[in-house]
Amino acid sequence: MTEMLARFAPGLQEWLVLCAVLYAIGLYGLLTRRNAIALLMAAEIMLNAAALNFVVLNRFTSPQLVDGHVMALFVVVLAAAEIVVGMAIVVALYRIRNTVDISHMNYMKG
Amino acid sequence: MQFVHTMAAAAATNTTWTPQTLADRAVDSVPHSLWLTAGYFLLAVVGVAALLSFLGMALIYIERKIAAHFQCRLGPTRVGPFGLLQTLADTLKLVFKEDFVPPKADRSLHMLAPFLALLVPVVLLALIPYSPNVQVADLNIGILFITAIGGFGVMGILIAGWSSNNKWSMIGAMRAGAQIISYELSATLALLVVVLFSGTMSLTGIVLSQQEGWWIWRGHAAGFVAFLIYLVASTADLNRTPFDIPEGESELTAGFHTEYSGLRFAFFFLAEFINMFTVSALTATLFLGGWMPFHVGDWTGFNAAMDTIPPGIWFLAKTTAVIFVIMWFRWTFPRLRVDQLMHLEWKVLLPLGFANLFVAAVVVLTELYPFPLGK
Amino acid sequence: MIHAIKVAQEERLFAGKSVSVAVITRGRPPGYLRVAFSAVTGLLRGLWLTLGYLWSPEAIVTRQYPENRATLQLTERFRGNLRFKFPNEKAQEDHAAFIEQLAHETQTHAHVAADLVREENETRWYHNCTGCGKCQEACPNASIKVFTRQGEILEDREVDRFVWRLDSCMFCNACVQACPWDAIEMTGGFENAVYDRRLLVYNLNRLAGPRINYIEEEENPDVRKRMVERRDRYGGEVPLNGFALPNLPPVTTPMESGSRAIDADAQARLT
Amino acid sequence: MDPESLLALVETEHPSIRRRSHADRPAVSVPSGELLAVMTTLRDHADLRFDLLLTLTAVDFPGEDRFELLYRLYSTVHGLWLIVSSDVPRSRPVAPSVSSLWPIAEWQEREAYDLMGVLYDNHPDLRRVFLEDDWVGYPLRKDYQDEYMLELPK
Amino acid sequence: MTVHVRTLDELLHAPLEADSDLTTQEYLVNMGPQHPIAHGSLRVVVRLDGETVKEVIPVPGYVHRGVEKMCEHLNYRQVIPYTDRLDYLSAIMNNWAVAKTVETAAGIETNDRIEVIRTIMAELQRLQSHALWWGVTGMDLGAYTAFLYGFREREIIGEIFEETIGARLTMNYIQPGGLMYDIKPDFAAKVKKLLPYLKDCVEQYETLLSGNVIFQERLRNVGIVDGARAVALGCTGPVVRASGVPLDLRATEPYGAYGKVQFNVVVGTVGDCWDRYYVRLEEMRESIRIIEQLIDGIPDGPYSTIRYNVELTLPEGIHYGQVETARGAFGVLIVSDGKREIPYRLHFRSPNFNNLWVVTAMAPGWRIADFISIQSSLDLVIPDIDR
Amino acid sequence: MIADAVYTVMFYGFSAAVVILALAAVNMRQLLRAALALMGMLALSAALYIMLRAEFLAGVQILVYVGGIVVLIVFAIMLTRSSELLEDLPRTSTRWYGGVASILFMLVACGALCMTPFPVQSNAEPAGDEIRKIGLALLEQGSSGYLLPFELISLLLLVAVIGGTVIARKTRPRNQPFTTGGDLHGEAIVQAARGQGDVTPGDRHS
Amino acid sequence: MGVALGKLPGIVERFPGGAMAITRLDAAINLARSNSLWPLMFGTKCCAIEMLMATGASHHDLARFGAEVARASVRQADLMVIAGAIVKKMAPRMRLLYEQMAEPRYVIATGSCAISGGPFMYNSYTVVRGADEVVPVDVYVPGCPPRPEAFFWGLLTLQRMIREGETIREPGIRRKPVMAALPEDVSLHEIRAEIRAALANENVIDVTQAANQKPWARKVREWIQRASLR
Repeated sequence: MTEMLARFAPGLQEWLVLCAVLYAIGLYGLLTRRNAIALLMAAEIMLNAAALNFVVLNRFTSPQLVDGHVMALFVVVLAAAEIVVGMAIVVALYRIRNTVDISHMNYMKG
Repeated sequence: MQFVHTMAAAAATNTTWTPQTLADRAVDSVPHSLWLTAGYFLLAVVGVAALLSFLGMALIYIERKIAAHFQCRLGPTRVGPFGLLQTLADTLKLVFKEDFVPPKADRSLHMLAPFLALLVPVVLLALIPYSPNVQVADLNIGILFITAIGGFGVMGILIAGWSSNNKWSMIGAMRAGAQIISYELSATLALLVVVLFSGTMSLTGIVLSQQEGWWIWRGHAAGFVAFLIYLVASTADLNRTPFDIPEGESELTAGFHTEYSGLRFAFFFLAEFINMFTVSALTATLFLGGWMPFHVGDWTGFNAAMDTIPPGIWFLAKTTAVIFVIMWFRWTFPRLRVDQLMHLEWKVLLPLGFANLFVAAVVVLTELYPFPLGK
Repeated sequence: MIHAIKVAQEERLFAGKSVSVAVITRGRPPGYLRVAFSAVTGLLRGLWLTLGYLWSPEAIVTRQYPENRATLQLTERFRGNLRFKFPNEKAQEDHAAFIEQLAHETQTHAHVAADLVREENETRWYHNCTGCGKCQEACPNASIKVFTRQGEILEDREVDRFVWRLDSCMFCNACVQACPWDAIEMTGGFENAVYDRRLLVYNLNRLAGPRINYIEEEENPDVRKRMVERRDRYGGEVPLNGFALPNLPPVTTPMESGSRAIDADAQARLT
Repeated sequence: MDPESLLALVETEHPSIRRRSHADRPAVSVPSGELLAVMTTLRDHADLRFDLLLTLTAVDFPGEDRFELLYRLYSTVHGLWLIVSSDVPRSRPVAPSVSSLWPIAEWQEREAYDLMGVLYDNHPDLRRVFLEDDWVGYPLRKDYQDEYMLELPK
Repeated sequence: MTVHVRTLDELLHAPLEADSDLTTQEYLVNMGPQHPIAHGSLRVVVRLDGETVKEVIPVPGYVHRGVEKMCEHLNYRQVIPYTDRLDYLSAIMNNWAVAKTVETAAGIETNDRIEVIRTIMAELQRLQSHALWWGVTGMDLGAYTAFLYGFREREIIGEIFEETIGARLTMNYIQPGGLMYDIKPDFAAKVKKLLPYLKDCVEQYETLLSGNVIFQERLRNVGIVDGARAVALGCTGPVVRASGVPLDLRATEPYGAYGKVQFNVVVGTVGDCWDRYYVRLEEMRESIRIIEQLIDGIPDGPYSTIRYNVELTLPEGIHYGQVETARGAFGVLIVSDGKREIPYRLHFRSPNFNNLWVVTAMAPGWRIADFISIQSSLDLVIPDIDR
Repeated sequence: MIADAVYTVMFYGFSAAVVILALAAVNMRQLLRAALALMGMLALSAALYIMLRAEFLAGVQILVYVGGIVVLIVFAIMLTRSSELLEDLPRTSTRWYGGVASILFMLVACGALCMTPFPVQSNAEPAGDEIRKIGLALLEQGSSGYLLPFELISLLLLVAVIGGTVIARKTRPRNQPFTTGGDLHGEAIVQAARGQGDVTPGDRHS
Repeated sequence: MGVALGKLPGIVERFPGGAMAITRLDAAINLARSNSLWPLMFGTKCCAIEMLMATGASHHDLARFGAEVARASVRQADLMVIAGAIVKKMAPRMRLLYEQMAEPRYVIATGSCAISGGPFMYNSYTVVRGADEVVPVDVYVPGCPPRPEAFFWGLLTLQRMIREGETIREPGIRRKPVMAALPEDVSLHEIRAEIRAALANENVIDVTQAANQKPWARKVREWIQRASLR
C-alpha cells in the first residue's frame, strides 16, 4: 500500500496541472459571474494559481534559490492592492448606482 | 539604569535547554512505528482538548472570583467548596439548554460561526511553548502564523453577526471586525520588535533568546514599549473592557452573539476566555521569557535557585500575571467610544509602534547590548 | 483631555433673589505631554483603588443570606409580614417551648412545625381586634378585608375573619397606624415565596371572637370557650381578578412545545 | 413684584381676562380664543418673562360641560408665579397649542390629549404618549368606562 | 377646524424627506422597552445613519399605571404611598411634596423638629439617589465596578432608613402633619458617623471615574444644551443647573429647614454630560454639608402634630406644592371640590417627564455611544415619567 | 518510503479540497458563502505552500488572503447590504460558454505544461533558510536582487490604499454634523447656539 | 433541547439500566440547572432596584448563587425575573421575550405588582393583574418591594423545584410542589396531579379543603399526630 502510494508521489507535472485547473476555475468564474465582487473573487483564484505556479517551479527547478518565492510574494501583494481598489470601486459604484451588476455598468457617466 | 544594565548583562547559566516538541517526536518516530506517531497525534489532540476545557472553566471561575473581590463581594460560593464547581454547573446547563436558531437566520452559517470562532484559540494552544518539552508544534514561522491565524477569529465573529439576522448582532459584528483588524496592526508591530531582537520567528527560539534577560527590559525602552503596545492591542483584540464595544451591553445588548443560546453561546464564551489565555501566554512568551527562569546578572546562587523552579511553573506564573492585568483593566475602566477607539489605534498606537520599531532597529544595529542576532 | 476642574463660590441674582452658587468651571486644555501624563496617572490611580479593594478582604460587605438565617436580625420597625398581636404572653411562651420540642424531635424547621400543629391551647390566640374596620378603610388597595359577625355571648360586633392579601399588600403601614386598638403589627418575616399565588391570602386571626379584655372579664371557662371559635388558614374564595388580555394567547401550564409558532407571529406584529 | 400688581399688569395688557378665585397663587382665567396671545405676552413681556411652564394639565367638569386647562407658569427671571386657566367646552375640546412658546408644552399637551382628550390646534405632533394608539377613550375623564378596570371595594 | 392626530406607526413609517440624499442609509432601531439602557422600561426609537443618531423618538408608557386616576379614589393619606412608587429613588421627597401641599392647603402647622428631620431624611435620600445614579452611569459606560461601589453606599445609607422607617425603598415616611415614626435616639450619632465615610466615598468616585481619561472623553462636550433652552424644555434639577441656571427650589423657595442652613446651588458652565455628572457629584458634597449643619441640633417636640385618623379635607380650589427631589422639581397639583376628603383631580408634575424630552434636542448628531452617555446623564426614573 | 506515501496522500487530498472549494467559490449562489469557500481554498493553498517548503509564503498567504482580502470582501458584502449583492446566479447559457472556454484553456495549458521539458532537480532539497534568503533577495540591488520591484510594489500598495480610501469615501450629506469629541468644539457649539434657537451640533455645518 | 439532547433519553432508555442512568443524569442536570440560573432582568419599576440591582450589589451578592451572569440577550437567559408592574402596553413584549427564551426557562414574579397588580389592582386602567396572566410563573416572591433576602428565598424555592420536579424525558414540563415546605414522606408524584388540575381549570381554590381531601394530606396529619404523641 505504502509502496504504491509512494510510487504515485507527485512530480512537477502534477503540481502544474493543479495550478492549471485552479486557473481554469478562476477563468470560468470570471467569464460567468455578473456580480463585481464575485468577479474579484474569481480573479483572486487565478492570481493564487499563478503564485502557486511560481513556487512550484522554484521548488522543482532551482530549490536553492528563492526567486519564485519572491515573485509569489509580489503576486500576493498585487492581489491585495487589486482587491483594495476593486472593493473601493465596487462600494463607490454601489453608492452611486445602487447596483453591482456589471452588465448594468456599461456607460461612463456616473 | 545600572540595575537594568546588571540584569541585562546576564551571565551565562549552566543550564542549557534542548527543547523538543511533540511534533518533533512524532516526526522522529515515523521511521520506527506509525502507531507511535498516531499516539503522539492523539496525545496532542487530547492534550489540547483537555487544556481547552480546563482552562475555560478555570478562567471563568477566576474571573468571577476576582471581579467579586474587586467589588467587595464574594462571588460564587454555593456550588462545591468556595464555589469551585460553579462553572462546571454552568457548562452542564449550557450543554443541555435548547439550541435555538432564529427563524430568519442563515441556518448553516449560524451553526458554523461558533466553531470558526473557537478554531483560532485552539490552533494557538498547540503552538505555545508551555515548557521546554511541552509543546505540540514549533513552527519556524511561528509569529507570522499566529498573526495570520487571527483572521479566522474575525471571520467567526462576522459570520455570527451576519447570520443572526439581527440589527444589534450585525452592528456588533461590524464593530468587532473593524476593531480587531485595526488593532492587529499594532500588535504585529509590537511582535516585530521581538522578532527583530531575537532574530527568529519560532516561539521556542524566542524563549531561548531570552536566556540572558527578558525582552521587556533587555530590549531597552523599545522592548518595554512594545510590551505595553502589545498588551493594549491584544486587550482590544479580545474585545474586553475598555475595548468591549462589539458587545457593549448598554448599547448593543449582547453584540454579535445576541441570538446564540445553549452550547453555541458557550463556544463564544469559551473562545473569549481561551483567547485571553493564549494572548497572555504569548505576551509572557515574547516579552517575559516564557518558561525561562528569572536570572539576575552574575548572582550565580540566586540564578541556580531560580533554576530549581520548573519551567512550567514559570510559564504559568507569568501567564497568570498577564491574565490578572487584563482582568484588572476590565473591572476598573469604562468603555471607549468607537471613534475614540479608532483614534487610539490610528493616531496613538500605530505611530508609536512604528517609532518603537525604528528605535528597536537602532538598538539592534548599534548593538547596545552584546546579544546574538539570530542564529 | 484632562482639565482642571474648579469649583468657585459666588453670589448670583436669580429669580429675584440672591442665590449662593458653586460654579463648576474648566481650565484651558493643557499641553500634550501634560495631558498624556495626567491621563496615565488617572488610569493608574483608578487601578490602584480597585487593587486596594482586592487586597483587603475586610472590605467585603456581603451578607450571606441563606447561611446566616440563624443570626439574621431585621430592624425592629421593619415592615414585613402583617400579623395579629396576641397579648396572652404566658400562653405564647408555653407554646413556643412546645414547638421547639416538636421541631427538635421531628428534625424540621420551627416554622414548619408551627404551621402543622393544629391541636393547641386556644388562649394563646386571644387578640385585640374588635373588627371595627379602620384598617380596611385605611388600606389604599383593599388588601385587608375584615369579616365581622354578631357575637353570641356578648351580642356585639366581633371579628370573624381578618383576611390579609399578601399578594397585593403594599406594606405602607397605614393599617397599623389606623388601628385604634393596637391589634395588628408589622413583623420582620419575609420568607414567603410560594409556587402558587393563591397561597398568599392569609387569615390573620386564629380565633373568631371578641377582644381579649372582654374574654378575660368573663370568669367561667366554659363560657370563655364558647365565646371564641377556631379559624384555620384562609379557606374561602380568593378574589384573583383574573382576566385574559385581548390579543394574547391564553396561558397554559405546562407550556406545550408548540409555543414557538407564536414567536414568529408576535414578532411580526411587534416589529 | 407682589401678586396684586402682577395681576394688575396682566389685566392692563389683556383686558379680556378675569381673575380667578380659589387658587393658592395669583390666577387668571382666559378665554381659549385669546390664550395664545396672552401666553405670548406673559412669556415675552419684559416685566413678566414667564419662561418655565411647570405644569400643563386639564381638569374635567362633566357637570358643567367643560374642561378647565391649567397652566402653571414660573419666571426664572423675576421669580414670579402665575396660574392661567382656560375653559374649553367638553363637546368640542379644542384649544390652541402653546408649544410654539414653550417646547416642553408639546409633550405636556400630548399627555393632556392622551389622558383627557383635549385637542390642541397647531400642535406639531399630536399623538398618544402613554397609551397605545388604538386605545379607546380618554381615561382621566370622569365618565371614562373601562370593563377592565375594577372599582375599589368598600 | 380639524386637529390632526397622529400615531406612532405613521411617524416611524413616514417617508424620508424628499430632498434627502439617496446614498444615506438610515434605519430605525428600537432601544427598549427592555434594553440595558432603558433603565426599566423606556422605549426609544432611534433613527440611525451608520453609528450617528439622526433622530430620537422616546416612546414612554410602558409602565403607565394611571396613578392620577387612582388618586381620584384615594384620600390624601393614601396618595402618599403611591408617590413612593413614582420616583422611587426620591420616595421621601415625593412624600414631602404631598404632605407639604396638604399642610399648606389645610393649614396644618408643623414644628421645627419635624421640619429638621424631614430635611435630613430628604438629603440622605438625595445622597442615596446620587450614589445609585453614579454607579448606574458607570455601568452604562462599561465600568461595572463603579456600579457596585455606588450601590454599596446606597445600602449603607439604606440601613439608616431601615432602622428609622422600616422600609428600604417605598418609605411612606412623611405624612401630613408630621412623620410616621420618630427618629431613634441613636439616629444622630449614626448619621454623624456616616458622614466622613460618605465624604471619603465621594473622593473615591473622583478617583475611579472622574479622573479616568476614558470616562472624561465619553462625557465632555457631549449632549450640550444651553440654559435658556433647558428652561424652555421644562428641565429642572441637575439637568438645568448643569446648563448654568441656578434653579433650585431649596434656595429659591426655601421649605423645611433649608432656610436655616448654608449651602450652595451647584451650577455648571457648558451644559454637557460632564457638567451634569459633576453637578451631581458636587451636590453630594453639599448634601453632606447640609446634614452636618442640622444633625447636631435636632429640636425637641412631637413627631406629628395631628392624629392619624383625623379627616383631611382641603378647601375648594387649586393647591400646588413642590419640592426639589434628586431629579428636579416634583410638584403636586390638587384640585379639590372642598366637599370630600379625596381630591377631585390630582396631577403630579414629574421632573423626569419634563427632563426626558431634552434628549430629542440633545442627541441628534451624536453617536449611539454618546446617546448612552446623554441618557445616563439625565438620570431618568421611568415610572416617574409614566406615572 | 512512508514519507513519500504521506506526501502523496496529502497532495491529492489537499488538491481535491482546493479544487472543490474553488469550484464552490465560483458557483455558489450566495456571495457570503462563496467568500467563505474562497477563504477555505486560500487557507488550503497555504498548506500546499508548506508542502512545497515555502513556509514563509504560507504564512503570508494566510495573513494577506484570509486575514485581509477575504475579510475585506466579507465587509464589502455586508456593507452594501442588498439582495442583489447577496446572491448571484449566472445564466445557464453563460455557464456553458464559460465552462467550455475554461475547459479548453485548461486542456491547452495542461498539454503545454506537460510537454515542456523543465530542468527538474527532483532530488535536491532546499537549504531550509528561505526567510533569510527572501529577505536578502528583496534588499539586494544587483542582478539577482529585487530592490527596485520591492520599492515599486510598496509604492503601489500605498497608492492602492490611498486610492481605495478616496474612492470609497462617503461624501458627507449636507446635514451630517461633524462630531468628534474635540474639546473646544463644545464651547463653540454653545456660542453658536446662543445666537440661534436650536441646539444641535449639526447647525454649524448647515 | 440542547445540542446533545433530542432523542437521547428515548434511545438510552431502551438499553438495560438506561432508565436508571437517565434518572442519575436528571439529578446531575437538575443540580447544574438549579445552580446556574442566569437571569433576564425584566425590571419595570421600584422592584427592579431591589430585585435586580440590590441583589446583585456587594451587600447581598447574587453571584454566590451563580446567578450574576445577567444576560442582556434573552436567548442566553434561564430565569426571567419580573420585577414591577406589567401594563397592557408591556404585556405583549414580555410575552415575546418569554417566547424568545430558550428552554428550560423559569419565571419568578417578585413584588405585589407582578404577582397580582398589587397597589394598582383597583381603579387602574392599564395594569395587568398579575404577570401570570401573560407568562406562566414558577415562583412568586411577595413584598412591595421584597427584601433582597426574600428574593434569595424565592430563588432557593425555585432551585428546589428544579431539583425535584424535572426530567429530560419530558422537556419543558415543570412540577411544582404545592406548599413551600413539604413533609418528608409526601412525594411530588402525589401532588403533581393535584396541582396540574388546579392550575388548568380553577380560578379559585379552597386551600384547606384541597389539602384535606388529597391522599397525601392524610400522611401529613398522621405525621403531626405521631409528633404530638411523642
